[in-house]
Amino acid sequence: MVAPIYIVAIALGIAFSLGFFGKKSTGFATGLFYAALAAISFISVQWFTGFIFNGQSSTEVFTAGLKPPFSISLQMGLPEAIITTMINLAGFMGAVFFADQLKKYGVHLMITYLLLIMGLNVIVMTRDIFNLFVFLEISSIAMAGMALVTQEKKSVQAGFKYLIATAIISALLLVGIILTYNYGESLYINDLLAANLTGIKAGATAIFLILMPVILELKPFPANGWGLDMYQATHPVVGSLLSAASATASIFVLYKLAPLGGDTGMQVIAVLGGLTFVASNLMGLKQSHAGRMLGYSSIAQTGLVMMVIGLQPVLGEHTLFIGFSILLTHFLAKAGLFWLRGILNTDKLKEWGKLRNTPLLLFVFVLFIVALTGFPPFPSFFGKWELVMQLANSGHGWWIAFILLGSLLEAVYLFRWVGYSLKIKSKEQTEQKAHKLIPVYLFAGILLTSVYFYLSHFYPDSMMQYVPLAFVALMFVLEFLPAIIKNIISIGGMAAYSWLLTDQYLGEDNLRFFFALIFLVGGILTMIPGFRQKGKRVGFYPAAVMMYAGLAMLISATDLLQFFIAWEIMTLGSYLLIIRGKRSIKHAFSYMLFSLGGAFAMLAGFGFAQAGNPGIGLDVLANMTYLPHLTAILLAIGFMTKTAALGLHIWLPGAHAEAESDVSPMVSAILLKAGVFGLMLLFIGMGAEAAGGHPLVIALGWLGALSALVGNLAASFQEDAKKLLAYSSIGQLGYILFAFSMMTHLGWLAGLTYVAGHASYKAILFLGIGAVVIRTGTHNMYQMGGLIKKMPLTFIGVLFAIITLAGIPPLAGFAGKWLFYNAVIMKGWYLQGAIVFTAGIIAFLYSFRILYAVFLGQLKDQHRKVKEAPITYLIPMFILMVGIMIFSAQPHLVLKPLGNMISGFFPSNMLDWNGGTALTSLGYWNGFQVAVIIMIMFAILTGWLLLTSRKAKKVGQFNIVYAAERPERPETTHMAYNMFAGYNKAVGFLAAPGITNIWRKIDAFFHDLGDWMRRIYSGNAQSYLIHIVAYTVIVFMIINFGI
Amino acid sequence: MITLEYITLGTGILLMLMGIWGLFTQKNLIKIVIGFTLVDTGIHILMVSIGHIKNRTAPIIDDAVNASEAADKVVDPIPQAMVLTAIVIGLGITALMLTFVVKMAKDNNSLNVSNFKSLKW
Amino acid sequence: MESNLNIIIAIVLGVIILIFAALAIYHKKLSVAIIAAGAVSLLASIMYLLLAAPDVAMTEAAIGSGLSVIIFFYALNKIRKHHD
Amino acid sequence: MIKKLLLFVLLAGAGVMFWTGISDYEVKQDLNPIASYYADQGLEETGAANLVTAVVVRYRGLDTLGEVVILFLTASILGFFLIKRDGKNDFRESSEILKTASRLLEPIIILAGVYVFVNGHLTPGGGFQGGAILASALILAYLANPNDSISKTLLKITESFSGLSFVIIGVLGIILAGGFLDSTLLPAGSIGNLISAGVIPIIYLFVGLKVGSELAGIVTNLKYAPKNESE
Repeated sequence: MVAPIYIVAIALGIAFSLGFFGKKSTGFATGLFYAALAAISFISVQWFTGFIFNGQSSTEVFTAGLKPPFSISLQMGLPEAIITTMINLAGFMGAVFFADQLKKYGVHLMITYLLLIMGLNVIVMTRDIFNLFVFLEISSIAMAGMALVTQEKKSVQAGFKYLIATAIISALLLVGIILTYNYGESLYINDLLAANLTGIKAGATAIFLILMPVILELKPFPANGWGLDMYQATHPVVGSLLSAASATASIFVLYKLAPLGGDTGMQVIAVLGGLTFVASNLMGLKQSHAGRMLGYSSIAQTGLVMMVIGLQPVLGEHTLFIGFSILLTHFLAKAGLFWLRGILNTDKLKEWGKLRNTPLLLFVFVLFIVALTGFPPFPSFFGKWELVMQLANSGHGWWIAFILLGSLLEAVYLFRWVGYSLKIKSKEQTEQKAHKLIPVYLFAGILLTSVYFYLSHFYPDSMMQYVPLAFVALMFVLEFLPAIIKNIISIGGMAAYSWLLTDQYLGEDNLRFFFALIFLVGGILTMIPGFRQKGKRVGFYPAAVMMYAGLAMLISATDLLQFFIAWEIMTLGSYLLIIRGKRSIKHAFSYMLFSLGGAFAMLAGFGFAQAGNPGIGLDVLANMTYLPHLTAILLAIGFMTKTAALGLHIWLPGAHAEAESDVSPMVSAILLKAGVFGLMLLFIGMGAEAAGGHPLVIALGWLGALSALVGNLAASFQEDAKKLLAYSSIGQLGYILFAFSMMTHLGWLAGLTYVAGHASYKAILFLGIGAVVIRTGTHNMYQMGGLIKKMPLTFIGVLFAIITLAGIPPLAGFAGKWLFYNAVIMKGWYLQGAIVFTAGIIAFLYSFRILYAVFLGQLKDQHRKVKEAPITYLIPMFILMVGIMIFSAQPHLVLKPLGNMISGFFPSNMLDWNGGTALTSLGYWNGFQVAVIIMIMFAILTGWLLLTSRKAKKVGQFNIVYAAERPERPETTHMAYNMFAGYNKAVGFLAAPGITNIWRKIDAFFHDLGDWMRRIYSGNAQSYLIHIVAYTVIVFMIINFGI
Repeated sequence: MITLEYITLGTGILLMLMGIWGLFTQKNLIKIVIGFTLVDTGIHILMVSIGHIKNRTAPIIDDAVNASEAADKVVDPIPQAMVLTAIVIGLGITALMLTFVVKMAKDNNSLNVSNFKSLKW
Repeated sequence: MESNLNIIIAIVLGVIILIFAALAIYHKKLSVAIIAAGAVSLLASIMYLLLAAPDVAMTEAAIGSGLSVIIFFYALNKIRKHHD
Repeated sequence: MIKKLLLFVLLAGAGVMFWTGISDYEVKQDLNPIASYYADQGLEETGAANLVTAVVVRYRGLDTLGEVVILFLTASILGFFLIKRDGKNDFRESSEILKTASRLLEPIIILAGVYVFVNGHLTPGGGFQGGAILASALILAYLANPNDSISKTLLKITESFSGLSFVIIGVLGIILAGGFLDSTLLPAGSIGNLISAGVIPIIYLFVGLKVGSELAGIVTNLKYAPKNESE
C-alpha cells in the first residue's frame, strides 16, 4: 500500500516541477501531468480495492512524525478511499477530455488542474479543521481560475462571483475555526467530536460557523447564484469537476463534520438540504440553457444527499448506503452529461437532437438521465428506495412527500430534455474525438456495471428474477442486427419465458398465470407486425423488450422491491416505445410524468405498507399498520395512472393515438393491464371481502363508472380514428375498475372477462385501424370511407372486435356484460350500474362511427389504389379472433378455473357451472347456445335484407349528391365528420377537457412558481454576497431564537 | 473589567462588520475587494486576540523566557501560526480578485458591480 | 501599570483602525481608499505587537500594508490606463 | 433607502451572531493542553526557539505547504491571461533618482529578506516575511527599470525549484524521520545557532525563496495582465 500522503507529495511535486517547463517542452510536461493524475488515482484505487477485497483496515497518516492533536493527520478509511477514488477518476477523465485546452494553456492550466484535484483529496482526508480551511481555499481558488479557460466575458464574471463568494464563505469558516479552537481547545476533528461543544451557546455558535460554511460550499438554495453562474458559463469540464469532484468532496466534508452539530445540527442540515432539493428542481423547470439546467440539477442532487446526511439520526446505519448510492449515480451521470455537453458544444436544449446522429451517444445520454431520475436498476433508485422505506419505518411521511415531489420536478425537466434529444432531428454532425468519447463511455460503463453489484447485493439468491433484464441488455447489444432477426429473437425470448412462467404458475397461481398469458402471449402476437419492418429499426426492440420484461417481472415479483423495479422498467420501456411516434414528443412526455407521479405515489405507499412489518414481501399489503387508509389510496392512485382512470387519464389518448401502428396495440391492449394486476394485488391484500365496504373501494367504483361514461362519450366525439380507440380504452378500463370494485365473486369474474376481452379486441382494433392508417396515411376518419372493398379482411377483423366490444351477442363481450349485470344487481349498486349501462349504450355510438366512417360509405378517390392490410397485421388479428371465438363458444373453459381461483378470495359462490351453462340466481347462459341462436337469427335477417333491399341503388362516385364539396373544408361534407354533433351539444360538457385544464393549470403553476423564485438570481455579485450572509444570519436566528 | 483582549476582540469584530458593510453597499469592484481585505484583517485581529494570554510574552524562547517555564510565560503560538497562514492566503485571494477585476473592467469598460449581470436566472 | 497603558493604546488604535476602515470604504478616491486600507493593516500590526505576536505583526506589515497595497495600485493603474 | 436599512438590520444580525460566538469568552489564564505541549516540547522537538516557527514549519507544516501552494496557484492562474501578451508594460520611464536609489537599496533589501527568513527559527520572522521583503526588492527593481524586468525564467525556476525542494524535504521526512514534513531529519544542533533546528532553516529558506519569487511573479503577471478587449 502506498501511503495516502503521497497523493499530496506526488501532486505537489509534479505541480511544482511543471513550472520548469517553458512553452517548448509542453509535450513532456503534459506527460508528467497525466502521470501525476494517474499516480494519485492509482493510490486511491489501491486503497479502495484494499478495503473492499483485502479487508484492509483504515489508517491515519501523521505528518511531522507526531500524533494528533499535536500535528495534522490525514485519514484513509473506506469512505475516504471511495470518495478520493471518485474525485481522482473524475479528475483524470476530465483531464483526458480537456486535452485541447491543456495544449492551449500549457503548464499554467495543468498546475491549476492538478492542484485542484490535490486540494479536493486533502479536504476529504484531513482530520484538522484549519488544514481543511487551507485546502478548501486551494480548491476554491483553483476552481475560480478554471473559469478563465473559456476566456469569455461571461466566464470571467462567473469566476469572479465564485471567487468572492467562496472568499466570504471561507472567512466565515475561519471565524468558526478560531472560535471552535477557543472553546474546544483543539483543531483535531476527533477531539472536537468528543468535546461536545453544543452544550454552551457560544460553543454552539462556533460549531454553527463551521458547519454553515461547509453547507454553503454545497451551494444551498437560495444562497447559490454564484454556483449556478459557474455551471452555466464555464467550460463543460469545469462543470463536471464542480458537480462530480468538488461537490462530492464537499459532501464528504459535511458528512465528516455534521456530528459536531449534534441533533439540532442534523435537523438543520436535513431541512436546508431538503429545501435545496425541491427548490432547485422547481427552478430547473424553466431552464432552457443546458449548462445551467445541469447546474440546478446538480445542486438539487447535492441537496438531497445533504438531507440524507442530516437525517442520520433517523436513518441510522442505512445513511451511508443511501447517501453513497445517490451520490454515485449523481457523480457518474453528471460528469457524463457535462462531458456530453462538451461534445455537442451546444447549450440549447432543442439542439441536443444532434445526438440522434450517433445512436450510441444517444443511448448513453438517456442512460444518464434515467439513472439520475432514480429509475431502477441504477444505484440512486436503490438509495431512494431505502430512504423512503427507512423514513416510512420511522414515521416521517412528510419527508417522503418532500423527496418525491422534488424527484418528480426533476424528472419533468430532464425528461423534456430526453424528448428533445430523441425526437428533434438535426443535420449537424457531432465532432467525434476519441479523447472526448472515452470518458463518457467509461462512466456509462461504470454505471452499468454498478447495476450488477446492486442487484446481486439486494438479491444474492434470486438473480433469476432478472433474467428478463439481462435479455433487455442483450437486445441493446444486438442493435446492429437487421430488424427481422431481432424480431425473431424477441419473440423467441418471450416464448421461452412464457413457457417458463407457465411451468411455474399454471395450476399454482392462476391469477398470475392469467396475467402472464395476457402479457406474454399478447406480447408475442403484437410483435408479429414488426416483421414488416425493413432495416434495423434502431431503438424499437430494446424498448419493446424492456416493456415486456417489466411486465414479466411484475408477474414473478415476490416482494415490493421487485414489483416496483418491474413496474419502473415497464414504464421506461413503454415510454421509449410511445415516443417513437411521429408526433409523440409531448404525449410521451405527459405519459412519463403521470407514470412517474403514479410510481412515486406507489413508492410512498409501499413504504408505508411495509412499515412495522418484518419484511417487504407482497404479503405486507395484507397487514398494513401505518396509515393504512392513506397507503391504500396512494397505491390505488399509483395503479390507476396506468389504468388511466378518470382524472389520471389525460396522457392516454395522445400516447396511444400517436404511437406507431404496431405500438398502439402493445401499449393499449397489454400495458394497461399492468395497472389492473396491481389493483387486484392491492384488493387481495386489503382482504378481498372485508374490503367490500371500504370507502376507498366504493369511491373507486364510482370512479370506474364515471370513467366508463366519460371515456365512451369522449370517444364518440373524436375525428381521429386512433384517438377514438384510445378514449374507448379509458371507458373499457372504467368498466374493469368498476367490476373489481364490487368486490364480489361475480364482479371479479366479470372484470377478468373484460380484461381478457379488452386485451384481445383492442389489439385487433388497433392492429386493424393501424393498418388502415399505414395504407391511407391519415388518422382522420373523414378522410377515409369505403375501405371495405379494399381491405375486406381488415374489415372483418374490426367488425368482429367491435361486436365483442359493444357486448353484442354472440361474442365474448356479451358474456362479460351478462356477468357484469348479474354482479351489479346482486351487489345492489344500482345508481352506478345505471351510469355504466348508459356508458354501454354510448359505446354503440362510437362503435358504429368507426365501422361506418372507415369501411362503409364512399371510397375516397385517393384511396383507389389502397391495398389490403399487411399480412403481418392480419395474422395476429385472426389468431385473436380465433381466440375470441373459442372463448365465446366455450366460456367455461376459461371462466371456471378463474372462478375457482376467485373462490379463494370470495368463498360465497354465486355462480354455478352446469357443463357449458352458467347459472346464477338471476338466470342462466350458455355461450354455445347463444352463439348458435344468434347465427340462425343473423342468417335469417341477412336473407330478409337481401330479399327486401333489391331496390337499393348504388351511388356512383360522381353522383351529383357528392359534387358539392366545399373545397376549403372538404371534411365538412363527409358523413362521419362531427358525426354526433347533436349529442355533443347535449352532453358534450361531460367529455369536455376540464380535467386536462386542471392539470395544465397545475403544470403552469409550478412553472410560474419556479420562474418567480429564480428571479432572486439577479446576476449581481453583490446580491449573491448578501444572500450568503443573510442565509447564515437567518438560519442562525431561527436556530437560536426560533423566529 | 476591561482587558486588552476585549478591546482587540471588539475591534476585530467591528472591523469585520465594517468590511461586510463595504461588501454590501459599495458598487465599485475595487471597493468590494477592499471590503474583503478589511474583513480578513478583522478576522486576523480576532484570531490573535483569542490566542493572547494576559501579561505573557511572545512565544519565543530566549534569554527572557526559559525553556522549562515557557508554558507559563508565553502566549498561545497556534493562533499566531494560523494567522500567518491566513494572511498569505488572503494576499493570494486579493491578488486573484484584482486580476479578475482588471479583466472585467477592460471587458466592459466599467467598475460598477451592477453592470455585470449577463448571467442570471 | 503597564497593562493600563496597553489598554489605552489599544483603544486608540482600535478607534483609528475603524476610522481608517470607514475611510477605505467611503472615500471617493480609490487611491485614498487603498492607502487607508493599507493603514488599517499597518495599525493592526501594531496591535499584534501589543498582543505579543511579533511574527504576525511583521507579516501583516510586510504583506498587508506593503505588498497588498502595491498590488492594488498595479491593478488600479491598469484600469486607469484603460479608461484614459 | 429601505434596502440600506434592511442591509443594516442584516449587519446587526451578523454582529449578534459573531457576538454570540464570543459571548462565553473568558480571559485566559493558561495555555490549552496542545499549546502547552508545544511550549514545553517545542524547543526540544524542533530545535526552534521561535515557537511560532516550530508550529508553522513542523507541527502544522502541511498548512504551510498549502499556503505556499495558494500563492503558486495564484501565480499560475494569472498566467492564463498571458497567452496573448503583448510584451509592453504600462509604466513610464522612472526618474534617475529612483533608479540610483533602487540600485543602492536592492541588495540591502535582499539581504534583509534573506536574514529574516534564515533566522526565522530564532527570532520573529521567517519565510513569509522574508519572502515578502525579497519580493519588494524585486518590485522596486521593476519600478526603477520598467523595461528591464528581471528574467521571468529565473523567477520561474526559483519558484519551481524551491517548491520542489520543500516537497522533497517533506518526503525525506517520511523516509528518514517520523513522517511527512518531520523536520528532525537533521540533528537539532545547539539551540540558538543559525545552523540548528534541523531542517527548519532550510525549509524556511525555500519558503522564503518561493514566496518571494511567487509574489514577484504575481506582480509581474499583473503588469502584463490582459490587454485585449476580447480574446
